[in-house]
Amino acid sequence: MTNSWTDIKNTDLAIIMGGNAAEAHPCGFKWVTEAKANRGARLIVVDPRYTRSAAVADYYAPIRQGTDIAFLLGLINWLMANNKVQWEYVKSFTNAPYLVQEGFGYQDGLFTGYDEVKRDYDRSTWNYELGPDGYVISDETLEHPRCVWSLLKQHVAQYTPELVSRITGTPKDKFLKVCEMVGECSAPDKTMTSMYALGWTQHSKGSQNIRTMAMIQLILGNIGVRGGGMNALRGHSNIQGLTDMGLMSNLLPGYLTLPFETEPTFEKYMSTRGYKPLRPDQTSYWQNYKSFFVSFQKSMWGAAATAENDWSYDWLPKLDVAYDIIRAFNLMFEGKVNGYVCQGFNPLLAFPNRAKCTAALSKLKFLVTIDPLQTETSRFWENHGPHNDVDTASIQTEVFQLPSTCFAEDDGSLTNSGRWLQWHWAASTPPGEAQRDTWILGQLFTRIRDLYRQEGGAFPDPIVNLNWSYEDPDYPTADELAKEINGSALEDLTDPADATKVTLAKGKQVPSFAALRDDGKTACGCWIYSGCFTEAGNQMARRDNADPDDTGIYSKWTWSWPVNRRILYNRASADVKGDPWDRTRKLLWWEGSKWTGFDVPDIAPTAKPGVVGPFIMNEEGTGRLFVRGMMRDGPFPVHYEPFEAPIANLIAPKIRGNPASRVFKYDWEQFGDVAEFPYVATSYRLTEHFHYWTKHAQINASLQPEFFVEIGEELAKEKNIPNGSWVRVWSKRGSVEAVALVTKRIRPMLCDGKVQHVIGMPLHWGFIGETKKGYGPNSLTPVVGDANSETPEFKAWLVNVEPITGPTPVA
Amino acid sequence: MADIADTDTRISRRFFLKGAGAGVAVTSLGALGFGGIEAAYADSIRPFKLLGTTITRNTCTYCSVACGILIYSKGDITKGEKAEVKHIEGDVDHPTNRGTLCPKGAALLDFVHAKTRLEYPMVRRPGSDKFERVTWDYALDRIARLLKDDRDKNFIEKNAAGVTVNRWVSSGFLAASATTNETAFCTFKVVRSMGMLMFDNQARV
Amino acid sequence: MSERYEIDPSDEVHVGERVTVDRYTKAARLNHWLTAACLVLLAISGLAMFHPDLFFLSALFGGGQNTRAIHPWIGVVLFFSFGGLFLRFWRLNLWRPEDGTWMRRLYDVLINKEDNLPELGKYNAGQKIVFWGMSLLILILIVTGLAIWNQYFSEYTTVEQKRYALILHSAAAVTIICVWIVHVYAAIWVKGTFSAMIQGYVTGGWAWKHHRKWLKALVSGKHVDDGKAAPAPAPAGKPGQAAAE
Amino acid sequence: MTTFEYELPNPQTEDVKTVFGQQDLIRRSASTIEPPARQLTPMAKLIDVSKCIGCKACQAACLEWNDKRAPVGENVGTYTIPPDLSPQMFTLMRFTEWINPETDNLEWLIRKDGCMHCADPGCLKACPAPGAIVQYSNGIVDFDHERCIGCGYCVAGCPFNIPRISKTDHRAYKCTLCSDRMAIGQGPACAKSCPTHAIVFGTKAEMTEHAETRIKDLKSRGYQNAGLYDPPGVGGTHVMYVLQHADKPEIYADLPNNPVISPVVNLWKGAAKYAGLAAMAGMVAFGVLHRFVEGPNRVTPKDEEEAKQLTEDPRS
Repeated sequence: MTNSWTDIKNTDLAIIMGGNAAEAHPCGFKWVTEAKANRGARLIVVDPRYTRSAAVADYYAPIRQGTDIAFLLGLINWLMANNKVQWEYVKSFTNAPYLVQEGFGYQDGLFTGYDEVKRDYDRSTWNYELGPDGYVISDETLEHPRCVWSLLKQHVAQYTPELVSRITGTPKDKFLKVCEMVGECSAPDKTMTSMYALGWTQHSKGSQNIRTMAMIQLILGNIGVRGGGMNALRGHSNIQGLTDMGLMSNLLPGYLTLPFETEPTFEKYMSTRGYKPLRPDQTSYWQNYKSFFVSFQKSMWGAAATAENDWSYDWLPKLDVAYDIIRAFNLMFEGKVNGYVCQGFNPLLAFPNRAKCTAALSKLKFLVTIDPLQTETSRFWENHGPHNDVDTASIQTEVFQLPSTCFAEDDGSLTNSGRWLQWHWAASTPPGEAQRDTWILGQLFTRIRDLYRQEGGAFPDPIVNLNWSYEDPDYPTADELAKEINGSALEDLTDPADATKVTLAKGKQVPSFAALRDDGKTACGCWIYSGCFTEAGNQMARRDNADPDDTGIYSKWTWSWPVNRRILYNRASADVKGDPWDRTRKLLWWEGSKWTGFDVPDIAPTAKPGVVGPFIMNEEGTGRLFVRGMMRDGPFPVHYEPFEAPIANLIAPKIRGNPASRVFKYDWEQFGDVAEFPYVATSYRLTEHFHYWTKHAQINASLQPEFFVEIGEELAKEKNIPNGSWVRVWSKRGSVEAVALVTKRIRPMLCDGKVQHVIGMPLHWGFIGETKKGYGPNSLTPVVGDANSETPEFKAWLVNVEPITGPTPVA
Repeated sequence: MADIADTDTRISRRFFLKGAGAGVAVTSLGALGFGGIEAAYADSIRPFKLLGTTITRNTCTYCSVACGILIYSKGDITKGEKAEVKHIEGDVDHPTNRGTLCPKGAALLDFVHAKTRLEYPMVRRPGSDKFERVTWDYALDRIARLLKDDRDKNFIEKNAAGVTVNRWVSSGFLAASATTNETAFCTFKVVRSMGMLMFDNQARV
Repeated sequence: MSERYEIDPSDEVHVGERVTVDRYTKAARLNHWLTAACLVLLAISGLAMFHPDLFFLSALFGGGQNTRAIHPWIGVVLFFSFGGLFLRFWRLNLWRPEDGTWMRRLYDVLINKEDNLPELGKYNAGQKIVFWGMSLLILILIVTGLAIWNQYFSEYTTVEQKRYALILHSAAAVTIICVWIVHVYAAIWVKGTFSAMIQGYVTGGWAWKHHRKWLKALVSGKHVDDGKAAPAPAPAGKPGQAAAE
Repeated sequence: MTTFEYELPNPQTEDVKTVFGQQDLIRRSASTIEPPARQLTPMAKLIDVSKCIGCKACQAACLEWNDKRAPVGENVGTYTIPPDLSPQMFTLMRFTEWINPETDNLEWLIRKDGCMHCADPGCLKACPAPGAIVQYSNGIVDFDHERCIGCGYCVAGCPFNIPRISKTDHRAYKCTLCSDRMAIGQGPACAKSCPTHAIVFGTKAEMTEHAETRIKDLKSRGYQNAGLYDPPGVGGTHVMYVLQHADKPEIYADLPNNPVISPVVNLWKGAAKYAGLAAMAGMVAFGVLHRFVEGPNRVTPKDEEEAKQLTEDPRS
């Protein structure tokens, strides 16, 4: 989220597309209800299904899953054509005026530089035209044919309401109604908030789905303002935190990136991370990359990381390819993985193509699960009849199931979608011999380290030298770790202007990342979290819920990254001169000599208006309508059909799926087509359950006990499927049996002249827990990820359906 | 840090007295002690079940709205007592959820006390059809050995071109996303120091 | 007598210094008293649930829960028990011409002027009305009772049906209690009646006075034990024998 | 922090004060009671159906707070789960997919069903067990399970079909309006949990006022027939609904249009109760009177003689 849950109360229009906030985030959704009740705000829901969010919406428009980009590009086209643009914002705060270099082009669904064999682009032409001073050339009139605005206008022109309707199945009048409602928010004093979740990410073009709406929000001037923003609802309680902390195959903490093997030296690594400003006097905050990186290396390896050994740069593993979960399970499937540890995760139900997952896990030598609960993954080898039909005896995997504590038995911080780090305290004794994760990891690490110390082995240096100075090495505490994440001075830090003046004594916690150094005098586990546990104490445990002027900021409630800033890009809440766009919703303003307001300024406090652009994490200082070479699949979004789609791509009929998505050969062969699988399926959560967890909780099991699929009345009639009867739904990859819930909430759509029926499949059932045994959508879904993030395409695939007399009896 | 009263400057002490009308003589149940509950209450009103429990502030473990919750336990672990969770309810002082909870949060108690909670380390031997209980020492020693052996055997110090890469890609680690940031950092250090690249969390999905 | 009056084969006149007439077999009496006990228990437990002022009666059953639980079961017993009585007695309770006459002279009945009444068979019209009234009311009570027997049958009726069942059940219960009061009072009023249901026989005079046609039919039908015939292989425990002097 | 309107406090665990109790009863089933010395402010729960997202948090909170667990059943083609109220499930979201004939738009009507806490409670009227159902002057209609005899009369008495009798302990159950929480100055668990504040709790006057603002908002969004459901037929209720289509409550899973205590129940618990006693007493009185006036009917020695003669008649 760029904003926070509580900020949603400030909005004039909430658009829920690619998510179902009422159902998946009811307590956050309350702020939509509040905005409606107190501000007269409106709510739009665009979804293939009439969801619980739609039930309380002012306007609902159906859409065929996987066509959001066409819808949104059509919306941009409409906004541009109807002058629904926040012009001052677009001209000053976005890259609309910048010229793109000659040679860049787009045709028939592809940008310049495409290599069909590699399914990848040479992205060198996707760049600005720079002047001799190294700064980007800009045309403030927005009339230059190669300026971003002109290119965008040209790019979206083909997405007319008629074409949008043909692709998306959204009736034209409904599409236009949404355009009008959204268009009103181009007024500087009107804001729209975009609320999305996995309905956008779980597509082979998930990142571009989000980007397209971000572009709309820039055009409407809705980024950085109260009641605006791009708000990823996010799923798990600390999915934000684990990502911030760099627990991803390609990341280091704080969105530093793991080196590739093409960056063999620290110098080479830093050479592409200079982030030189592209505008005069612009702040480009990533220029501090080296301070963050060196401080991180010091927190990892302490005294062993020195200037001489390039801060132990060699001790970081170097990537050859991305080791995302799709590749990991493909390697496992190919027998190339021996051991796997699942620390509270249930891949058997969470990863696509369950049959492939089972086969992959069966090839492991050992599997370790660390979880408070039994999981299907930890019991993947156990035969549960049709619900897990495996040959137990033939599975040679050694499986460990380690009991960990749950939230009620553990201390620590969790980062919510609004980037608030909230500390919590243990209330209960763990059951049996269950242990906290830090105990389990501490025990495991010290054992491995001792083995390396005793018997040596492959490259022991990074292990035996790992900074592990906890009071009890077998059991690091949450406080110790939190302090380490915040960072501290390893030596006395002095004022750059006066070397005799100590600004921070050795051993003290740094107050923020501004104090971090690239000379090895500071250590910091995760720079963006710096400030969370300072000399003033644990900021994440703060509980002052004061909210001056009723802004919804709550700056003294716990702590948010970065530097307790609650709304990102908040400088953009004021116009070029520094006056708030909307005086009734002030956030930050220029007070003659400095920025002041309700939130921590997202700009140097004394940076004069009109000099420094508000988007200081971008070298341009502006929001990007055109992203240069930073997205694998294009600097502008393009409508691509899902890999399994019921119709051909109307703008580029020859292209299947996202042309830049990586697809493994085995998985490509497992794609089905519309002749065999005529219906489009989608997966989703229900409000009664949380993923595969609450099926273990009796109350939730009683509120939604049994696996079902949702089918519209029209398809049910056509297929002779009475409500509550049993059906079989199958794809190229598997088959499931379910109760059919026949509903008016799913209606067929007309796409390119063909009637499209949607089949909805909730995802909460497995073979362990209090609920009845059932299946997950991953029994059916294809293995292909988003071109940028490799998030699997769970939201749009093809199936067939038939009535059956009842479930296959369990032998 | 466990002393929540210190960090909690605005704990709600409001009572919803309005409902009783003004000037009502109130009876202190605390003064009456537990034996007095029945006497203090009207025959037809059930005893208040949270009397004498310990309140701990926590955060809902499910989604990223991160609702503030209050855990009511019998026993106080900060005093070294054995504590058991009796009830969980939304924290009205939390700015986001204002005391509300969704159906998952409102039923957190059943997650804590789920029949399928794990209590002991278990191992399933190759080909076996059951888990066997083992000690933590056995499990941890064995896992450490398995990981080290695999790393030692398959660690790649240099790639085909002779570039130092120091990576280990024959074992992988999945981190969840309901663990704390502190656990996450601890995990990060352990996993990355071993050179492991096949490392992801739920955010990927 | 042109008309042949039906008699119960087990009824028998015992000749002697003091004539006695067997009126009810031991089985019939047990059957009757079982029914009577049920009816009384039902009335008490039912009244406990009918009117708040009578709720204290539930204490007799060990509280309201027990009262509620046991009442329908007693009702079932009563239903079958009364069914037994019904099978025994229905034939002799069929309406006959003299019953109309009796009814028309009800005032004479009440003022004990029996001379003005026709000769009657085993039962008079009042008894017959009690019999048929009980039969009908018990039928109503069992049907409505099942409808409101939540423990087993709550799913089979709608709430609206339950409401009608409840009021019907209550009304029938009140009525049957009234009928029962008549029945009991009649036995108290007409001296010599109790022995019929206690010892099983009545005196000849009682039979002569109240059910002369019945007595005559027994005599003319040779249902007479004059002490001369060899002891008949009568059912064991035939009360008339033991009581014969 | 600006407090939410009608925000409910956190339960405390020490120094807990009771704010009302037995002394505040205004009705007690099958009993006559002294009017209480004071009148508590009438309280009410307002359920704004237009804000309800059908998340079932109220159901979960209700089960958790009351230490009840509903069985894990089956899906029979509806989101209404469990399929009905039960002795465990005091409240239930009832889902109706309704096509508005005026707009042809689908509306998913989700109504939280449960006890309405009628001012004139039919259950209490029907209850035969003294004190098993009580009504406080703040509007709570509560069941005292210790006194409940499980007869099910409350089921018949209720115009909303709410109470359910347990098959295991044979006692009637329904929403208590969390009387145990309210007794120490808190609000019901469902209202506390409701994520969108579709359920709010406060004085009945406040709730009525709040409903007006909600109705105004709904009318501004095109719901011309939005209105408050506080049916006068049962004297008003302490659980009220804001309905988008208040002119047709029956579309909300058969919410009664004009609920009243059934005339049959009124007859049964009114006239019939007295008439019945009178009839029985009358019968007894008649017997007693007759006994004194006419005396017993005795068999005379003459009758015995007649019988003897008859039996000795040689013709026989």
